[in-house]
Amino acid sequence: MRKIVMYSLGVFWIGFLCLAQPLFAQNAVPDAAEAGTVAVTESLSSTAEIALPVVAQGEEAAPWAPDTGDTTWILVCSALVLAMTAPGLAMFYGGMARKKNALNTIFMSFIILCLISVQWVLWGYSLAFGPDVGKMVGNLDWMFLNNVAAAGPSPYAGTIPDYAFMVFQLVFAVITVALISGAVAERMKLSAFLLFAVLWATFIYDPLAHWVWGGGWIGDLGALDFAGGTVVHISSAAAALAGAIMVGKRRGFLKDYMAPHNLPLTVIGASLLWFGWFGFNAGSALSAGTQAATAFVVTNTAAAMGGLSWAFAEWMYRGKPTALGAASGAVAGLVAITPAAGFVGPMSALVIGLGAGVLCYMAVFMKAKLGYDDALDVVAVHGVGGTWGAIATGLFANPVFSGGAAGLFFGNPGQLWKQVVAVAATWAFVFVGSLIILKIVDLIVGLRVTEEEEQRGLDLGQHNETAYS
Amino acid sequence: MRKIVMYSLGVFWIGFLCLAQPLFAQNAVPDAAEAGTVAVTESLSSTAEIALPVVAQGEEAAPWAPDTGDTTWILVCSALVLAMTAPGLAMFYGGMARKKNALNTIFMSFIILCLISVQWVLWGYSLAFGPDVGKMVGNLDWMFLNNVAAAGPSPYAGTIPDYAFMVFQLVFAVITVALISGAVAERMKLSAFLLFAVLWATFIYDPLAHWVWGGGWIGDLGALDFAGGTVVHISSAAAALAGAIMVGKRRGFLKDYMAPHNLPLTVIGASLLWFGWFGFNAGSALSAGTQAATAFVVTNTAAAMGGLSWAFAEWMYRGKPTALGAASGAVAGLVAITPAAGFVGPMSALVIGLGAGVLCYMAVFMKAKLGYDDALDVVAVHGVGGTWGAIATGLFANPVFSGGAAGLFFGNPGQLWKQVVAVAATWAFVFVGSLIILKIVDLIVGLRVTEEEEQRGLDLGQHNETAYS
Amino acid sequence: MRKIVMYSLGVFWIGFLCLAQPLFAQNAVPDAAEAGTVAVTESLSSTAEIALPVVAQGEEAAPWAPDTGDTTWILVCSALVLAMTAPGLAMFYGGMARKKNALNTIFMSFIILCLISVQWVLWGYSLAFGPDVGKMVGNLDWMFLNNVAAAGPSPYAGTIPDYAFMVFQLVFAVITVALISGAVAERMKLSAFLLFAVLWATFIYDPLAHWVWGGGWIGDLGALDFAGGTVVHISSAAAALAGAIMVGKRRGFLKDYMAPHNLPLTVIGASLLWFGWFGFNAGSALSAGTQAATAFVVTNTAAAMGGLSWAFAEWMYRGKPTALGAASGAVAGLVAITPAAGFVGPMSALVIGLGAGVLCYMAVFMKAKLGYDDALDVVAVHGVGGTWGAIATGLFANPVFSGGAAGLFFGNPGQLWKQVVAVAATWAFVFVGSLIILKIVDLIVGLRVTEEEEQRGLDLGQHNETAYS
Amino acid sequence: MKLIQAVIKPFKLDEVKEALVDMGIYGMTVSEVKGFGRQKGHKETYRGTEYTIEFVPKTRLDVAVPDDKVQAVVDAIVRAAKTGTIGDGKVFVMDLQETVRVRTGETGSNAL
Amino acid sequence: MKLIQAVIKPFKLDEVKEALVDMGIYGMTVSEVKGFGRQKGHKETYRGTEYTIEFVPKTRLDVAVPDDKVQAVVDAIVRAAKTGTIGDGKVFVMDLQETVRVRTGETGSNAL
Amino acid sequence: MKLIQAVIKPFKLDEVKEALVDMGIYGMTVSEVKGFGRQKGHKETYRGTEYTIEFVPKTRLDVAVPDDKVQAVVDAIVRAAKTGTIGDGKVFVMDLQETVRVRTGETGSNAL
Ligand SMILES: Nc1ncnc2c1ncn2[C@@H]1O[C@H](COP(=O)(O)OP(=O)(O)O)[C@@H](O)[C@H]1O
Ligand SMILES: Nc1ncnc2c1ncn2[C@@H]1O[C@H](COP(=O)(O)OP(=O)(O)O)[C@@H](O)[C@H]1O
Ligand SMILES: Nc1ncnc2c1ncn2[C@@H]1O[C@H](COP(=O)(O)OP(=O)(O)O)[C@@H](O)[C@H]1O
Repeated sequence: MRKIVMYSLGVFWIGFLCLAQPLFAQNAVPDAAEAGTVAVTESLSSTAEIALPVVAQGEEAAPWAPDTGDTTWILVCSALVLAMTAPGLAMFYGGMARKKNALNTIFMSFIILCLISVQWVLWGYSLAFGPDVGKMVGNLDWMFLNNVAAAGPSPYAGTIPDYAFMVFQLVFAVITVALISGAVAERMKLSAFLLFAVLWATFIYDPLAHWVWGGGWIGDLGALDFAGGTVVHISSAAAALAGAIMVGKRRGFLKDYMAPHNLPLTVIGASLLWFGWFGFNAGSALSAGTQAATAFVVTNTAAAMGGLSWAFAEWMYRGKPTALGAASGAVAGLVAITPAAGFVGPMSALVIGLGAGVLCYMAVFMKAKLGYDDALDVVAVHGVGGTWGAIATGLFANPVFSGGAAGLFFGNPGQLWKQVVAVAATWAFVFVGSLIILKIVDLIVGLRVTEEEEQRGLDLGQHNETAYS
Repeated sequence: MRKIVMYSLGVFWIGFLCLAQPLFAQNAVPDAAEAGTVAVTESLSSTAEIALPVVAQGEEAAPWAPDTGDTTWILVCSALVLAMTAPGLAMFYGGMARKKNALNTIFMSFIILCLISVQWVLWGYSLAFGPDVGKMVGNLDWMFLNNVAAAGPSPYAGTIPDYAFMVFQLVFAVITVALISGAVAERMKLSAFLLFAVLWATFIYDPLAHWVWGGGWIGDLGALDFAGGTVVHISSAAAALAGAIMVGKRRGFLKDYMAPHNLPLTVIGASLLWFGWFGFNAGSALSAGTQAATAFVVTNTAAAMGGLSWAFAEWMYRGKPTALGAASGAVAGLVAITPAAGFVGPMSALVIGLGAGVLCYMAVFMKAKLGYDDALDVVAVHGVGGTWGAIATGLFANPVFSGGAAGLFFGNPGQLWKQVVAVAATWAFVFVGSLIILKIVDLIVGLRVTEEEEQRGLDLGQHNETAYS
Repeated sequence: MRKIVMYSLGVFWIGFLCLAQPLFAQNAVPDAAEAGTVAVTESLSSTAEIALPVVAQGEEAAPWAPDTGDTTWILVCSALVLAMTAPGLAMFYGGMARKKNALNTIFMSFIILCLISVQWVLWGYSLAFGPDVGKMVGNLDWMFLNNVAAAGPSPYAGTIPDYAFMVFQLVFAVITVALISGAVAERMKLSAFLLFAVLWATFIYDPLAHWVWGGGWIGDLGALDFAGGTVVHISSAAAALAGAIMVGKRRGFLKDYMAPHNLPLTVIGASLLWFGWFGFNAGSALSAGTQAATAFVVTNTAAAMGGLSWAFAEWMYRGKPTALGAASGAVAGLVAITPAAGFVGPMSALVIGLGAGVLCYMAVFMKAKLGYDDALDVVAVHGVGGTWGAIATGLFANPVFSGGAAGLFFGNPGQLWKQVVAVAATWAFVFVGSLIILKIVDLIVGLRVTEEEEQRGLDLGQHNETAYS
Repeated sequence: MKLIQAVIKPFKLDEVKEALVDMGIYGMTVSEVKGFGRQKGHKETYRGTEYTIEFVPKTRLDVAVPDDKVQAVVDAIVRAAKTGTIGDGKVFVMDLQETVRVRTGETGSNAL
Repeated sequence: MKLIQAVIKPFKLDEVKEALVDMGIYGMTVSEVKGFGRQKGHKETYRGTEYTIEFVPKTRLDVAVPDDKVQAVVDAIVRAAKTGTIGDGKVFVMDLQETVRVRTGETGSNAL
Repeated sequence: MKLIQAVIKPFKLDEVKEALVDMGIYGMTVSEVKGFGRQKGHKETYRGTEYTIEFVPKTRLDVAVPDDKVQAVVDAIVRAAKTGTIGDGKVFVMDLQETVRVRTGETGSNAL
């Protein structure tokens, strides 16, 4: 038995090796072509308004060289955003789980980081950012990173290498999927979540990212989403809602004692999210200039105000502010500022953070009333916070900071409408799409662990491990 | 009741929204003015010796563009310094607290990050770095970040955006206040600490930062403080001493078992402090050049030597080195090198770190002798370490590394005197000022939790939460 | 007694201060010489093929200025790699230890960071990168960082300050030594490990780094090692194997329950290793260009694939994937991609990661069979993973990405042979050298704690502390 | 008076507690223990080494009651703690010679 | 011999221990338990859901003593553990039929 | 029936357990306790303040056995738990009036 498994692993691996050969052979072709000449720029011309201009092809065809400052910036920001998923989100969620499910909850973020990292280089990036098909999705020309120039500039950001842009987008896809795990924590089967993750990334996230940033219809519409309010936060929340409904309530929901097992872990996780979010928002400027600095400042301001406002709301309403509340409020503020980061000033960021803290605090009471069990409050924080942020972008966008785009309060009421359309389309598309995918997954592997396993905890049930010994 | 609170939150929030309107309207005016022309440079001319030259206004008024390398550097350093407070300091302090106070101790760092982030953009930055008033404080011209150019260079560092410099200074203000919480941990009321924090930041930190870096009298005097030995460390320690005295000893001080509840957390926190301190010290070069590299190297060297020297002192004196000792020693080394970072070489850094480890180790015995209860040893580590560092800067400053400034050992005995003046002035001003503020806070809300609450722990008492379930 | 110790500390410290004086006086001389003229470049001419060209000395001797983007990149990468040791490795290892040894295990990484940081600036850097002696080792010209130009470019990387290159190499030396501690954890005496560390760094690591990167014979041979597959990973594993054998098995090995005491800590540590590894691999490009971006991408890809492949191997073979497995697999993938990072494309990285996960998973069963007690599996992960990575570099090196070097699959079978020579030489040299050093240490202080102490745990025995109270 | 010591499955604690409260028993003491019996533990594998956990987490409940209530309390515990599967636990009854309420100094059944 | 089992407030452990040491009792065993009684627990609120913690942390002290010391020890414990507020705890006395000191094999009162 | 309560050194648990299993005892309950006795604790120093830990970690084993096995079980525990050094622990024997197996409701010796 043991031998057989070993052999099969060996064969599968040698098989992949052989299969992979043509891939990197292929890969070599376009890369070997003169760097600096990007074959796909034509098909991307329609996205010109969001893409920075491709560097001018100098006379005498001097080889293109990236801006070292911008390249450093985007690579560092990519690392920061990666750290948001693991350890950031892993700790934030893991601390909120009960002890018997702590490791499984942490594992979810970690394995999603692995899984989507691979999905993205194989086909995800191509679907999201590859040559446009009908404003709906990218085609498969960039599959396996074919036609992505290792030594050339990104068609989306001309001062940095194509690979840097690709990996910066990769970490966004990763965290979006990982966020969903919070809603279905403590009862969903690992196999089901992994299958769901691949399908969801492919059929929901990749097209959605294309709609907004890859040359699709939402970008064309002129809706503003600086760093992913719709693409990342609303979409993960809509999927989370679908997941919470389809997977069902945890045994003992609203009855048993389900307090977070390790709140220090959660607060530290929230701090790391805050830290990484600078990469998320300020990195989305795709260049280390004044817009990055502004995005950095408003990100910090909204996070701080969000933390204060949730904590003070608790203080007024319950008598005492909690650590979990302050941490959640900061995350809510970060979520809300995400779509607005490059477009608004710091005083608007205060209002956005204030609103996020209060609204999301009120939203956590929703689940008890409506009866769905969103275990770690993905809908309340990312759904409500993301929606508020997207709307607020339509209110507060200020040409002084955005370099053009304006919201309602700066004389452009039309923007608000575009924001509402983008928000509504995202909620609808993702919620319905997620339900369908979950139904399919349920039929194939079943969504939920057995009742006995739920009771013993998923750490033992899914992994045969205990978090603490 | 519940409804009322909700309504009042709503109203308060809409109110703020309306109030805030004029703020960002105002905000727009100077920003809209030609970037690159900074109205306030004139009033800052007196600070010219510490400010990098404002970029020359090119012919044909080409719009100013920041150096992408320097901008990346300062933004990354800002994120690093932010991570020092949370999660760094939160973990370092939280692990040293007893289990029943762990979450409250962590919460303090986190909420101070929120609070001072807001205070700084509202008025703190203006008081510290705004146009000088009598060498004592900045005026309120930059309140709400008015007259701070989103798209223009910083008057203090001409190659980076004004907002980048502002946020880099913000994270310094944050950590200074957060440090104080260690002295009063495990017994001070949250409301009292928050009120204290706002007053202290406004009336102590902001003026002090102005004295040293914002064009005030200490900077004029020529005292050297590269990254905040006086402004950050001595000042937080002087406030900590005042706090420990005014708030009083913990029940059972020197009698009960008060061992750190989670030393791994503390060592990890110290490691993150070390990591973030590169932003603190090397970032203070305000540019990614040779001085930043030197500051980086001496920071690492002093931290390492500090860790070794404390651990070896314990080994000699107690028979065994402790993990808490090594971690504390590294922090002591980091504190001591802070004022010297851009001015000394690596061999001097070894001596500075060695001294810091030994002196601070001896200093932790002080509190038992003198009878004040500085719970997490802020005075011993930041006070003694900071004072030693400021003096050492006057001894070891070396023109080869500083590009000019020299200390006693490099032929300039006068520097030592200036350092002593700066140190003494800081201790005196901050200690007395902190006592006054604490007295006021005591009268308004009372400094200390009830004895019963102290016994049950502040996690339950102040937050109704337990760290671990 | 107490007084005496205090006095002796004082004397020792003042003594060092006096001794150190000439050092920084000396130090001043070359630095004061015109920056930009590096006296040692001549003796380094033999390493020209690995060193970037020193910037041209412009007419009119304009003072050399570093590239701000590259400098930022290398300083940030240095901080990232430092964070790999502490907190990264400290947490990864600490979580795997039993509770009674948790703090000691964490302490090892932390104190090694302190110790080797000092060793490196005193003589380590000079031995590794100083002027070549017979292709075997650097001479002592750069001892105490003499002749290392604070204000000039690195002879190894002309766009960044000399100090930046030095400190980037420092953090590599640190982590290599720290890695070894995993094999001897839970039973080796602290004093023995510290003595071993200094000797090993001096007599094994420094020469080895010279062989590969400092102008020595392995570099001359043309073997490829982008970021340290042989220098860091194989070498630490060979030392680990020697250590596990010499120190002997833990009491109760393969009999007692020795489950990791805190797996969340371990997974978080692995995540921080992943985060820091971007600095390790992409930083090794020594410039923020397209090679750095490629190295970043393949690092992430191999880590992700390694995590998946270990987890899936467990799933197939044991029925359930574990969190420890996924974390270990990601680390294995990171190890394997290290020597290849700048030379291969992302599809090859998938294969490398896949192989690493499966091979290292199989390798952890080795120790039970062969009977040595490599407590935290340094040999299985770093030895097997590093060897596989070095071989794989000889298979998959692709001129499209490497800008020249090619492996077997890209038409250069000779490369594979060179890789095998480098691997074999490293294993042999390090294993034998480590045995000798361990024997010497055993004679001087003894390698192992008493049986009683091992039973009570090293936290109490070596530090008189308990991790959790 | 008797001291009733019951070793039960942890997740049954709430039900047992409620059953006792329903009969008017308002005092008890609970501790976390590990049980060894017919019910076997589980196996855990870490990096190729397999461990058998022989001890199962259990909860112990101590209730002191006057003699006339012993049978009823034992029955209530058994009823509430029963799942019918291996590992449901045991109830032990011991003689209690004296009880004192610390707060008031009352002794005997009054102290319960 | 008797086995005295006292459930007390955790922060009183030191005082009780000292009272016993003062009377010449040098052996005891302590465990952490959770008590349920007149003293009520507290409430915790997490994100809008409120939980009642019914169990209060208590400390249990087991002391085996020869018959002639029982009354004095019980009195000492009661005196030291008393705060006069609800939740001060209980002292239970049980008959002990045999005691063995593992190290020497001594039995009876000599083993205490 | 008797209830045997043994306080032993934690690392001896496995040996004691095996000795009991060898004699055909398949049920027991284990808890972590802290002991105070002749064996002294250790000192810890944190940043200059020294603490004495008076309590030593111990393990308590509860085994209920029929009367005829008491002596053999006590002997087995003493033999297996003995190291001959201070702190080896104590074995206490108490009378057990009733035992009930929760799963089946069996009582008396059958329930053991
Ligand atoms: N002889 C005994 N002495 C003390 N505790 C026992 C004894 N036998 C069983 N126990 C306790 O009761 C628990 C349940 O017993 P077990 O044999 O698993 O199931 P069952 O009671 O259903 O036969 C055990 O885990 C153990 O804690
Ligand atoms: N009948 C009982 N059996 C076992 N333990 C009890 C019993 N009654 C009380 N206790 C223990 O004594 C503790 C104190 O009892 P409580 O009723 O709160 O206060 P008081 O003794 O002051 O009336 C409880 O928390 C519980 O641990
Ligand atoms: N009178 C007692 N009552 C309850 N437990 C006791 C008593 N005496 C000793 N113990 C327990 O037995 C353990 C061992 O006792 P100790 O005096 O240290 O060693 P020894 O039994 O070898 O004399 C103690 O740690 C304590 O837990």
